Amino acid sequence: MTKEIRIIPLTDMPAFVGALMQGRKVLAPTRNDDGLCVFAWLSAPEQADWTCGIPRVPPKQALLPRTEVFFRYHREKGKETVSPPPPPEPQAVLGLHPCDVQAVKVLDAVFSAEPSPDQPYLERRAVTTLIGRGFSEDEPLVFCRELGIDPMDNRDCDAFLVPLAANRMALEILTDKGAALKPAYERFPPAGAEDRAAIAEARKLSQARSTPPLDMAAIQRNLETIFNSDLWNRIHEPCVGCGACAFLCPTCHCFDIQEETRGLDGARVRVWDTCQFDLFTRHASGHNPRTSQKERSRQRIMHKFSYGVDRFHIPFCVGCGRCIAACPAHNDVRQILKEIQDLAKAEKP
Amino acid sequence: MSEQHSEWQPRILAFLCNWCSYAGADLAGVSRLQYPPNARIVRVPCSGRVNPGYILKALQEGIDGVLVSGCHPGDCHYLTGNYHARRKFRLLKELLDFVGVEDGRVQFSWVSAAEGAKFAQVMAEVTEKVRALGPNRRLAKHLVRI
Amino acid sequence: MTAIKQVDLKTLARELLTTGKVEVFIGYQAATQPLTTAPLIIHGALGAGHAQQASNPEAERDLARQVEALIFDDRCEMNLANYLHKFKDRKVAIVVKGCDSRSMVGLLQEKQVDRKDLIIIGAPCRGVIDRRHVGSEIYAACRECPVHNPVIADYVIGAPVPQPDLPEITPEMEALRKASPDHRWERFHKEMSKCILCYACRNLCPACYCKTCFADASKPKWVGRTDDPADAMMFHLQRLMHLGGRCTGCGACVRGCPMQVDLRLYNDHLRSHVKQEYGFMAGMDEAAQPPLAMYGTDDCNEFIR
Amino acid sequence: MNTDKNTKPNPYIPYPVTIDRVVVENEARDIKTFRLVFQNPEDRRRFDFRVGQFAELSLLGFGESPIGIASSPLDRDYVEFTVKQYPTGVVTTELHNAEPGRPMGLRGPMGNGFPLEKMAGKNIVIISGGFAVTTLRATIRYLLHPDIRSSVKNITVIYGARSPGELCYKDEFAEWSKRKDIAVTLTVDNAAQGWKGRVGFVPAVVADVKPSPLDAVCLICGPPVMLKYTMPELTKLGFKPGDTYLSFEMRMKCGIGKCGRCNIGPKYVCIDGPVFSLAEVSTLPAEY
Repeated sequence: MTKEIRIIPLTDMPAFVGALMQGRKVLAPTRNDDGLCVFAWLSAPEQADWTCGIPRVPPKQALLPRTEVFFRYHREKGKETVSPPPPPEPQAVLGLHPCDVQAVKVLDAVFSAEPSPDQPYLERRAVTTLIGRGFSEDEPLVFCRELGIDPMDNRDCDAFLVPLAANRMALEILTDKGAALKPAYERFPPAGAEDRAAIAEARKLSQARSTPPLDMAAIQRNLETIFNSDLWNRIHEPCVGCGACAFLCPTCHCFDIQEETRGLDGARVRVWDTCQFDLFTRHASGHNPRTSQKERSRQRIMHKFSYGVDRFHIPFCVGCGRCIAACPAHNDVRQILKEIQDLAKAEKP
Repeated sequence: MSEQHSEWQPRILAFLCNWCSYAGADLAGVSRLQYPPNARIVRVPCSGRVNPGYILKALQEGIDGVLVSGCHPGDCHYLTGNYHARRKFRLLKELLDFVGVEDGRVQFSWVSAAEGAKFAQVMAEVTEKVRALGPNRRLAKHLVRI
Repeated sequence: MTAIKQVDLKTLARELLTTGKVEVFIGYQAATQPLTTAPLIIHGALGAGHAQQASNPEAERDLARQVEALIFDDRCEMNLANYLHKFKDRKVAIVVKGCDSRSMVGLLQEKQVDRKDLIIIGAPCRGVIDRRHVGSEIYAACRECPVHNPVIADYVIGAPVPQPDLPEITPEMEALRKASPDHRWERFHKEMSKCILCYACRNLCPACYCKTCFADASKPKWVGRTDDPADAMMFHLQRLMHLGGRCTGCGACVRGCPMQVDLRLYNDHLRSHVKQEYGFMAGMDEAAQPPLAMYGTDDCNEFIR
Repeated sequence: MNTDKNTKPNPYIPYPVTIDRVVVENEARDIKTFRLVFQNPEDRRRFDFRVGQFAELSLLGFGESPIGIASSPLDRDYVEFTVKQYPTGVVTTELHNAEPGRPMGLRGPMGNGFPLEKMAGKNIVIISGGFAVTTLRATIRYLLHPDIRSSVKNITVIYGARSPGELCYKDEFAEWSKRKDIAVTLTVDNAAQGWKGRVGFVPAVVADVKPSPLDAVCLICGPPVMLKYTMPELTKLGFKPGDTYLSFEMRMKCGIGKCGRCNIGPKYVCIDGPVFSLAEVSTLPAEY
């Protein structure tokens, strides 16, 4: 339900972003020294870059930081003290592509699931405002339409930016959290009938741009029958087993819990991990249930398109294309999905 | 930890070869030679045993300076350990210099079992050089920020 | 080079695979993105572990289709020597550029592959297009490549290309060497801050073949996985040390890095140090002794008290 | 999103506990049982578990390790864990160096435990090998409790180890062997001086003892090779896959279904297991 719409000229975006940064951290698309777009915490409003498409680094770090302190501790003989970190500060994620918003939904599903909701995640999530951004052009490598995600869709956002003609953005306020941004947007004029019509037209155009969707049900069905297929050899052989795809995936959330120590002080931290690493499943005894890259490559696809859907009824892929761009061996998940979808008859194990 | 240089004392890790420098340190002690007490000593079987990783790890954990000391060329208990060490450390030194780690954070010496006085002098020089550099900030890990 | 037979890539691949001279053929195919290629790993009709049978017409068509997809041109950036460890003890044919052929020599020198299991197909190369900088420049590692023609091969798939003269030290390197330690540190810190510890550089490096990498060890845990750049530094400095005198400068680590960390600077520096100090170039001579596995009694002693 | 979940405690912060007692279980001295007491007695009530569940043992500065609970829920004052030390195991090694009085942490209980509801009123067959016996020891202790014993019918236990010195909980098994309300068969792979029990691998002993599948639930924990050869024997005897339960071990971190590493196919061992019926296992890929 759209509460209100304001119009912000692109030249005034720094003013808007600067006001957003009052009292909260802001994660937004930025361009680094190499010209690479990455989601990064802003230290100045001008850093937010509106020419970025899908930044190489996803926004998941806002909710699942690369390093998250569960608690700190001090040890001495016979005594240990544990101190939890301070509560997370309010934060906003700015400029999320609708597929990145869908990715947040995936994370929400996993981390709020019973029997043990992930308290640190939920606390962070509760103080996070999501400001999405519509894209009227389809970004290269992005195949979210094939997964049913419309790049103009504002669903699940607290606020949403729609690009308008004459270098302007419309800011749609969609939730109470969005309305709480009032001090940042109230200086900008409300949208008139013409702009509202333009927004509606942009949405209509986007919806009309049809791409044949992937048959996710067929993919899930086929995956159940091809666990021992030769297909996995073709997928894993070029794969070098690095973590680029997983670390840059907006939904990949597997993590490790590690100790960071200095003398008798330390912290127990959550750090990113990936099913692509041999160490991920290796027991202390040396036994490893996922022995080779074949099992690990398979696990990644199965987790995204079968196990995840089984449990949470939502694919763990949003079609952002980051893994395609990042893969050093140029494995392409679109090709893999197509192949799985089109298996005329499921091969027998 | 205070960074006031007047209060601050450098912490130095010294890897000493069992067959020479470690005995040299012993001799310095027995001879009651004075030298700065800033080094913690790790006895190793040979300077060749010192993995460059040990040095990097020490710096990462916040040690301000590292000394590796072994036998003079030609005197290695295992014949060639110190020669191998010399090549390895030369490479490490090139690398650390090139990435911008201050000259003097990692130092090397040859001290024989008979050179108690040299050991005391090396310790004094190493300590002063590291003291002049100030605390190690470059490779040190800052226990995870929240 | 002149003595080695010049052949057509696809004809050779077809012959090797259908006659069972090799079980696996490692080459390149076009990938889905512009200017990119991906490895193409073809299993021969007689290869074990794969469903293809010699008498199976469908498998034959499949093989023919895959062979037809083989390419070699200035988009073929991956160093395929890195894939050999996946096919240990199998008969393998592999396409190598000049730089990649040096990796092959390195692997032979370190007894990681058996020459009799290998058919090396040399591909003379003028440099690979840098797909990150549209305008068709070649990669920096290629501009500075001293070996455009493979140093080891059983066949070649093109005429030798001329070898341009190179400056001993590139201007960028020279500037960085002359810069102050503070400036060098700033640069190093900036590069390391980009790293997300995905280990693509390690996994793409033909010289990184350890079964258990120090980075994966838990006792001691050498490398933490936090976002403190000190963790990335620990990983890269140790890896750089391991590659001292072994890195051939193929640039696979830089091309494959999803975060564009410029590891080349540091590998290049150590490589030129090794060349200057010991007159050694990695991956040129299978019989040569690697400099970091030996010593000289007259080695530089100036830095030792 | 449901925000009232925010009132739940942080599942990553362990309960503070203290090592109360350490018992060396085997001759190789690489298996020890640790008795832990809660520093805050009310935490023992919160740590409400059933047999077959596990917990994360937490050593600050070293890490965590998921270990099955070896004591009975009716042992109200403490919980026990039997831990094997692996040379590459950071946590297990530190734990084995620990002495009574050392503080540590405990996170859990986790997993779904053995199917007590299904076991009620049935004959219980328990088969185990090596140190995998831990959660079954908890089960036997629990079932033999005077308040519980009458809830099941006959209890048959077959337990084997490589040698007499490698059998865990020796005193307890010796005591149970003397009781009338439980039939215990101990076996070792290799004969040893002074050993008066059986000699033979567990599968062979199962075939020999012939526990009855009638109205029975079978719980089985052991090394993969024991499981592999015992399963056919159980099938021959007539045990149904739906009535046979086993417990998996996997590398784990969170223990609560988030960190993504302990799945066998679609099932997470931490929250869907570690106990699975053989019928369930047969639907899973052999990735364990």
